[in-house]
Amino acid sequence: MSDDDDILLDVAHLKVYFRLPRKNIFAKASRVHAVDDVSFQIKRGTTLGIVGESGSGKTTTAMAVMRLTPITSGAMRLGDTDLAALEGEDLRHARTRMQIIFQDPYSSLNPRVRAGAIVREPMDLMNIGDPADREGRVADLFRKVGLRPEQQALFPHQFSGGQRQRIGVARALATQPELVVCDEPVSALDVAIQAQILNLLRSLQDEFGLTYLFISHDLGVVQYMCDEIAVMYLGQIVEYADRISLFTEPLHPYTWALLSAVPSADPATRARADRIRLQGDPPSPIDLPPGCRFSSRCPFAEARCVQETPPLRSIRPGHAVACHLVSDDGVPPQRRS
Amino acid sequence: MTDSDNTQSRQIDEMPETPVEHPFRQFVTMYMRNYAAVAGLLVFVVIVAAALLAPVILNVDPFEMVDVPLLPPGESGHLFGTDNLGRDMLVSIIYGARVTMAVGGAAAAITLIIGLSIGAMAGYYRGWVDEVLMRITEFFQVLPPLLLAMVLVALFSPTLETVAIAIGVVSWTGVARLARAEFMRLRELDFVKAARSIGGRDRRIIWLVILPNALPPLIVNAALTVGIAILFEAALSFLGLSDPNVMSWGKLIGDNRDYLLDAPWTVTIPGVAIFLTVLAMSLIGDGLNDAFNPKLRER
Amino acid sequence: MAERLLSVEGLRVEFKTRDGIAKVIDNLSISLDTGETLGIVGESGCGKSMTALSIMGLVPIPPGRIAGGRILLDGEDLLQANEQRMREVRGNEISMIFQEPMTSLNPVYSIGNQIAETARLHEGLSRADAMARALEMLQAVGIPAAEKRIHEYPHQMSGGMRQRVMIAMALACKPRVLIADEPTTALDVTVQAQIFDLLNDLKEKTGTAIIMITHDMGAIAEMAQRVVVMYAGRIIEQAGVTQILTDPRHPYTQGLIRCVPHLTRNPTVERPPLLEIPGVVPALSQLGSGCAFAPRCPYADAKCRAEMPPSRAVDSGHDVACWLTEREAAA
Amino acid sequence: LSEPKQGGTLTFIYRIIAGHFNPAIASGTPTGIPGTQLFAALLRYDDQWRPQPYLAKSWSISDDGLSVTVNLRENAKFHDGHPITSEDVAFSIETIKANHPFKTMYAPVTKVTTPDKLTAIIHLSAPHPAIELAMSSQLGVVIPKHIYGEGDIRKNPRNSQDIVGSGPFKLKEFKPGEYIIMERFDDFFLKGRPYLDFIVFKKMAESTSRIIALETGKADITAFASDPQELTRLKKSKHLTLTPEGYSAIGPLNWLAFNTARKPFDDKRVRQAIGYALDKELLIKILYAGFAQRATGPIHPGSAFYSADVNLYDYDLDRAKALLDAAGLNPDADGIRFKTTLNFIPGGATWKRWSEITKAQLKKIGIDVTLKASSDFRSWIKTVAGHDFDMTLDSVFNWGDPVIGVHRTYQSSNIREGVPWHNTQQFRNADVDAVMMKAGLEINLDKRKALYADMQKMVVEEAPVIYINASPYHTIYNNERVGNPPIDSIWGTSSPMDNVYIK
Amino acid sequence: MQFLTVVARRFLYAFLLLLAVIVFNFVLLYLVPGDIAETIAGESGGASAELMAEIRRSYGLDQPFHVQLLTYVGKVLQGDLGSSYYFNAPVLDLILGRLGPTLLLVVTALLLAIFAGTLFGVIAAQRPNGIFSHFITILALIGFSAPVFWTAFLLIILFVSILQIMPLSGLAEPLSETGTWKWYLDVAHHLFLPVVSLSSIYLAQYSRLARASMMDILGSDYIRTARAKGLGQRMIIYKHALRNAVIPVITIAGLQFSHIFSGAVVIETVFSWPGLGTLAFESILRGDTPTIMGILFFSAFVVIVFNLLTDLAYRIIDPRIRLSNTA
Ligand SMILES: Nc1ncnc2c1ncn2[C@@H]1O[C@H](COP(=O)(O)OP(=O)(O)OP(=O)(O)O)[C@@H](O)[C@H]1O
Ligand SMILES: Nc1ncnc2c1ncn2[C@@H]1O[C@H](COP(=O)(O)OP(=O)(O)OP(=O)(O)O)[C@@H](O)[C@H]1O
Ligand SMILES: [Mg+2]
Ligand SMILES: [Mg+2]
Repeated sequence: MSDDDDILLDVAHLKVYFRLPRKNIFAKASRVHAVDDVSFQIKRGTTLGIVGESGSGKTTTAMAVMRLTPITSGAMRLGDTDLAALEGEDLRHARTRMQIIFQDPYSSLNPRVRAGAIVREPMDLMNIGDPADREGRVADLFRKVGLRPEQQALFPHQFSGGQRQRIGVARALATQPELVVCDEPVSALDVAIQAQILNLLRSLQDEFGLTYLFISHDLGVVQYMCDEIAVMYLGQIVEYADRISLFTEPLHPYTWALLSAVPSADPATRARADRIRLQGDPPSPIDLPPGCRFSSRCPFAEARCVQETPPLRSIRPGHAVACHLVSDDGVPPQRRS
Repeated sequence: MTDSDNTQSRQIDEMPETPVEHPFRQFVTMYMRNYAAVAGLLVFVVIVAAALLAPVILNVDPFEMVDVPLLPPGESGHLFGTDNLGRDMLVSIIYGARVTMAVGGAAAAITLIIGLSIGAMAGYYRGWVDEVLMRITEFFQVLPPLLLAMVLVALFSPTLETVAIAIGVVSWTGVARLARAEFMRLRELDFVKAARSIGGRDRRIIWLVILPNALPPLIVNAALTVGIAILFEAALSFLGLSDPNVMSWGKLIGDNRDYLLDAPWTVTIPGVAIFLTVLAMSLIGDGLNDAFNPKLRER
Repeated sequence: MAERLLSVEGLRVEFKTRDGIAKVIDNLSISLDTGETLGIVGESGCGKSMTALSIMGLVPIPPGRIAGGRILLDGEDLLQANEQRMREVRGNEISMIFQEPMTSLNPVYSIGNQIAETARLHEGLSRADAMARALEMLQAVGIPAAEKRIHEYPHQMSGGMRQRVMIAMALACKPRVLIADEPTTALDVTVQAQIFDLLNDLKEKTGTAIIMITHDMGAIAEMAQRVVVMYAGRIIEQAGVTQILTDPRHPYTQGLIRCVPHLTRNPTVERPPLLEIPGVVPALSQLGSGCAFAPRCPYADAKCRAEMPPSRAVDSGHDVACWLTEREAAA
Repeated sequence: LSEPKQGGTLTFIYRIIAGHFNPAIASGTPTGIPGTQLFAALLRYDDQWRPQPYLAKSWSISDDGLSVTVNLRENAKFHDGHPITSEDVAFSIETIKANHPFKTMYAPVTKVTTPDKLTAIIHLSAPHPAIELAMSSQLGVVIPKHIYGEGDIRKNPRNSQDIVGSGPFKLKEFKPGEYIIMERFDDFFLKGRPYLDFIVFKKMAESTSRIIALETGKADITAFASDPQELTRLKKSKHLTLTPEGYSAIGPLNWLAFNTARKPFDDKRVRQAIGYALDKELLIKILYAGFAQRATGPIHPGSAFYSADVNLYDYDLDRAKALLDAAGLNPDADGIRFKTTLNFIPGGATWKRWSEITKAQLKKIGIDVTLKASSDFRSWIKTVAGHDFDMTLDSVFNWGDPVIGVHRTYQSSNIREGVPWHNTQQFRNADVDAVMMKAGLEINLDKRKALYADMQKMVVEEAPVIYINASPYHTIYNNERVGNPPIDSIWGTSSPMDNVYIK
Repeated sequence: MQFLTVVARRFLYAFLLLLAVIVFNFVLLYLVPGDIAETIAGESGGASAELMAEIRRSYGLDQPFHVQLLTYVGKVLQGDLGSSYYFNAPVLDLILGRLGPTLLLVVTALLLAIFAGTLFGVIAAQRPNGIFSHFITILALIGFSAPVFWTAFLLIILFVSILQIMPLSGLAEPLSETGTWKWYLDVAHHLFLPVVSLSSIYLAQYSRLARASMMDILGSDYIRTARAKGLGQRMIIYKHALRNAVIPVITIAGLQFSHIFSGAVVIETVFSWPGLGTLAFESILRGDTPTIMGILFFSAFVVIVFNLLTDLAYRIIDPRIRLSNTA
């Protein structure tokens, strides 16, 4: 996180709150703190992963970055464009530079539009390239993502799930974006198909120098795909590190718990004594506990954790954590006890 | 990453080489599989043809008194008999088809336009727009529609236009709710978000992205709406609130209701005509529904 | 080894579809001993759930049809049992929990009511006794403040809680076999871990045998002693869990293990591409006479496409259905 | 013929039920039929236009025609036991004069004096030939001053509930819009009357319902039946008698009226042409199955003043076309001479049918008629009384004497915008005005008849209105049950039914 | 507590809705051509201009629009719906006098439709391809397609004219003593044809709806759970499925209540049923403005009350709504 020129996406203090319908007209409107003060940066050509449990705000972060959901506050820069401030036509034009791949290959393609048109549409709408060349480009993209160009005439329902996800990838690449947001791009796919898409995404990144914001709840996938990883819990980043440090030296108890919860085919991992089990489910993002949001489930929680919100501190270059109990020299609580 | 890996990932070609069926062709095939719906469509086509070709088939003024009143069907060459004023019922039925279909169609169109616009806005924009529009919808929902239509027709005097407008004004709430629900559902789907992320404007998203996907239930509903509008027109005519200058089926029943016991055909024949038309519309609606949702039919 | 509790022999299930007869399950044989956990893995649509439903006697007939085989529970053929007997078996001797905890509970009855119902049905308990049993079960599956939550409705609970309720319900009559059909797919990993621990605990305490259906090799490793790998309605490999994980013989099994990016504690900077299994599972109604995996198999030859490989023991308790192993054996 | 018997219930069905039953403040048969049972008038009429004593034991008109002396019966009581006095008579006449829509009826009355409890003297500003008729049936009821004397009588709740009347029956129960049950008044001033214990007056709006009720014996009698299918069908039942008698006082005429102030109907020839173009015989045949009587002029054929010596406008299309040609209305390429509109009075299918036939018939002489339906009464009134119409179909009652029911529709002094049946044709003819003025003051019956004969001829020639028929009102009763049906009076069922009995 | 605030909110909405209905009615009927004076004049066969002016004054019709509106709203809120021109009686009394028969008709028809419809649908759903199921489908199509008055006519021809086993019109034979069991029987006898005609449409629709929702539910996960527990078919249908299947029927019934009310206008006219429907129809023909306004207001009121009841029924049947704070 040093070389500033290299940073494509810079998100600072992003907050997205959703207003809920009031219980009655006299009641205070309650809000969902879906994303609450989140900051991160992605270097050009690298992949930042966001992991976390369901409801931790991963998708909302992605949508905020894509400007597909209203943001409550915060700053976002894409290259040298102030993304958060764009409106109307400017925003429309900026969209060429960032695209998204969705989780559900079934609902993310308009069932009434042919595959070719789905991929071509962004070019038409954003006026990219010479209209005469677009035909060729679409065919090209089809080949790039592993589809046959003659399949352009088909409708989405005539493709399998994996193929549909390939169309989604092609659509995202149509505008030649710099940033591609992938929101759980493989979690709806069969295990055997997941590998196809993951490999495809990686090879495309190499080929086009893409930058990914990669969202997943599957730690295995994140470990495979990402260069840097942010762990989210209840709308906040609790740990932020490069790939190697995060998995070899997780600092936050939640990261630790997450890692130990993943069932492993490796008997050695399974047998490790330092696995910890969490109790219960994450609390509701509406009525947030005071202090550290993880304190209610944290096996190490102390009085201070319930009172004070821990800031995200940098323990060493490229590794930050939001936990009172991690010592400044980077000893996590689970190691000490 | 090695080259061989890349080729492996790209050679994938899992498409079965089945002939590609165009969705519309598939739609037609599905529809044709429902015999009742095909029958409904036939009836509908016959009625519309009769309505359009009325002056060609029978160049007679339906108001012309051609014979003795209340001749039973078949007598003196009147296939459907004559009505209480000695007018040929067959002619009345054929010309009545024009008016009935026109009023039914126009009223249904008004219903759909109002309902769709309100439902689409409420479902797409949500928030206070939704709140306001839904309160208006609720308002129209608590007023008994026929009663309101009667008052409206009475207010603006019974003509074809007022009848059609009144029916439209009282029956759009269902369409609005349906459209709203569809828009709410669809706007959350990822392809709508995708449309925005590739630079689609609101208008484009509402009308070109969401609407085509919201159409199937609305089209099914439209078929039923025409049927309901025809029933409405019949009820208003029956209550005497119809345009006296034109012949409609409802008017035939209303005019002849006093002859129910002595000349039952004067009431039964237009009744059957209405019944068949509305039946045809519901069968068509069923057929469309099946054709739009092929999965439902498998059960 | 304990005595044989449940065995399925040569089960065939067919479905009538518009494209013809689909052999959803073809000549499937498995067995389960008391206190054992058997894992069934495979891609979507390979017949895992259908196997479970066949054991429960819940295959929808029509369009489904049990075309042959036997399902023996303590020697009693459940396929020959009448509906009355099957009702006694279900929920009492064999229980099942499902993938979707969100929709598998009836939204209009309180959870206590739904758990108690099973106990009243099979054990004829009074309403009060049944509720007491329900409470006991809720406590057993670790639901906090069970006295209070027993009166709540499904929509008031989180997914993990609902799955616990499902487990409580399934275990209310102390069944001998519990079939868990992807019980954690819809849940978060941390919750999944809790559920796995819970199931293992309960198995220890009650001796209930478990059939665990999943598509996640990690989950299998965590839970099962023995694994059955299915592909397109057939068993292609069957072995103890360590054998499968360390020495998978069938190319499909190999693929299944290696195409998933497994989490490791010692990641390297190098990230070799994942192994891919190309293509998709074929439509069951269009299976040819050969090995169903042949079209996707990198080693397939003419024989594979023409002839179905028989199941063969390659090791003690390790059966594989693949011409490749035949060839190796011959070689 | 059997002897009248005491007791029994008469079930009278009718298409509508009025909102109240006080004939002093409203005309109309729904009020009148029950109203004349509840309230007694001073006089009653036989079927030959001869006035008879009723609440008045006797009466006399002074020679100059300027005063009428009425002597009441001694024993007459209201339903609450109060004796009926000349005070009540004076109060009633004043109330009617102030509130009743028929202004001409008591217009000449200057005051009513009451020399004693049983004598009332009505003073007139001019001779008034219709005064006796105005004292009969529903026109001249006597209402109790002690009940209606206070406040605005139109808003008095006792017009419909807890009625204290003077007639042979008292109100037992009124369910608005459903039925009225009237019970014998034991202290009625005619001894031994009425015969009936109860009259149930039940609303039946549907023609079919009425047919079935009468056929199955569930109802005994109905009045003002004019639907042809009802008449045709019920005529076939042996136990039912259909009679057109009893409607001469009402004098209902059906006509097509023009707005003579509007082009092209300001031209007499156009109006006459339409007169010739309407096939009146066919209309009567089709609309009334031949039950209706042809109307030829402004006076009902049942009236003593009726004269048939008028232009009958026999159906003649050539003549009609010739008249239109003469008026300069030539057909265009489609054969259309002019477009116009036709309103018709709402209520009852007959009017709509009639308008449709008219439309079809006028098409034959090149007049393109657009029908304008009014959904309710008042939009029709608004249009017609507002003089915003071309032609209209409606029905007008003569109400016994021409002075009451006929003059109002032709007098040029009576053109009042906004008020229905007040010469809404805007017909202005000095000669007609003059002859009506004279006839209204003439007491000699023969001279009056001659004057009205002239008047009829003149009006028909001018054709502000095309007369089609007298409404074919029929009373239908069950002849096996009903004795002395109420047809022995020019007022028919709007006369007291104290004579009616159940066999 | 939460329940109470929800109820309070519903009441507030209901009140505002009613207020809107009042204003709407007034504006609408203010626009009707002609006024009371003409109506009275028309009814009584003519009136002088002075008399008409006098009538206008006495009914406050000479006041400017907003004064009339405010007066009207104020009066309605005090329970005074004005007074009928025609009946010369308070509209409220007229309506209350007619409300009983209408509610009897509408509620009986509705309950019949809901209960019989659900039952039919549930039976049909168990054999989706059985004869009864097809019969329900056909019945639903017929019920939906036949104009309600026409159905009524056919029933009249059959039961009244040919078989002569049903009375034709009215609520009961007049003059019979009310309140006795004989009278109740008589009312039931009179009620039969109107109820059957009116409910035919809805009965058909609800059986179809119940059939569809039952079929949906029988394929749902929680029914599979119930089977896996070892429950018998009857328990599954009548305990686990029925309660869920009724929910959409009630939803639709709630939404359609105003339609049933409308249908009653036609049916009441055909059978001379002494309810609000006939009163409304006749009042429109008479141009009796206060009565029409009163009826519109009152029917909206009844519909709103009914919707509140539906809501309540919902909350009893469906805990998801009962225990949620929105909706
Ligand atoms: N439009 C919205 N209105 C209200 N709340 C919302 C909305 N969208 C998301 N939320 C809430 O915000 C929180 C974060 O949701 P989000 O979808 O970002 O989570 P996620 O991490 O993507 O979870 P998942 O793994 O389930 O996709 C959740 O509690 C969710 O219920
Ligand atoms: N009603 C049915 N009609 C026809 N085919 C069916 C029916 N139900 C299931 N099948 C087929 O049976 C096969 C096996 O289904 P099953 O549900 O057992 O798969 P599964 O292995 O559990 O898959 P998943 O991982 O998706 O749950 C599938 O190919 C499916 O298409
Ligand atoms: Mg998400
Ligand atoms: Mg499954």
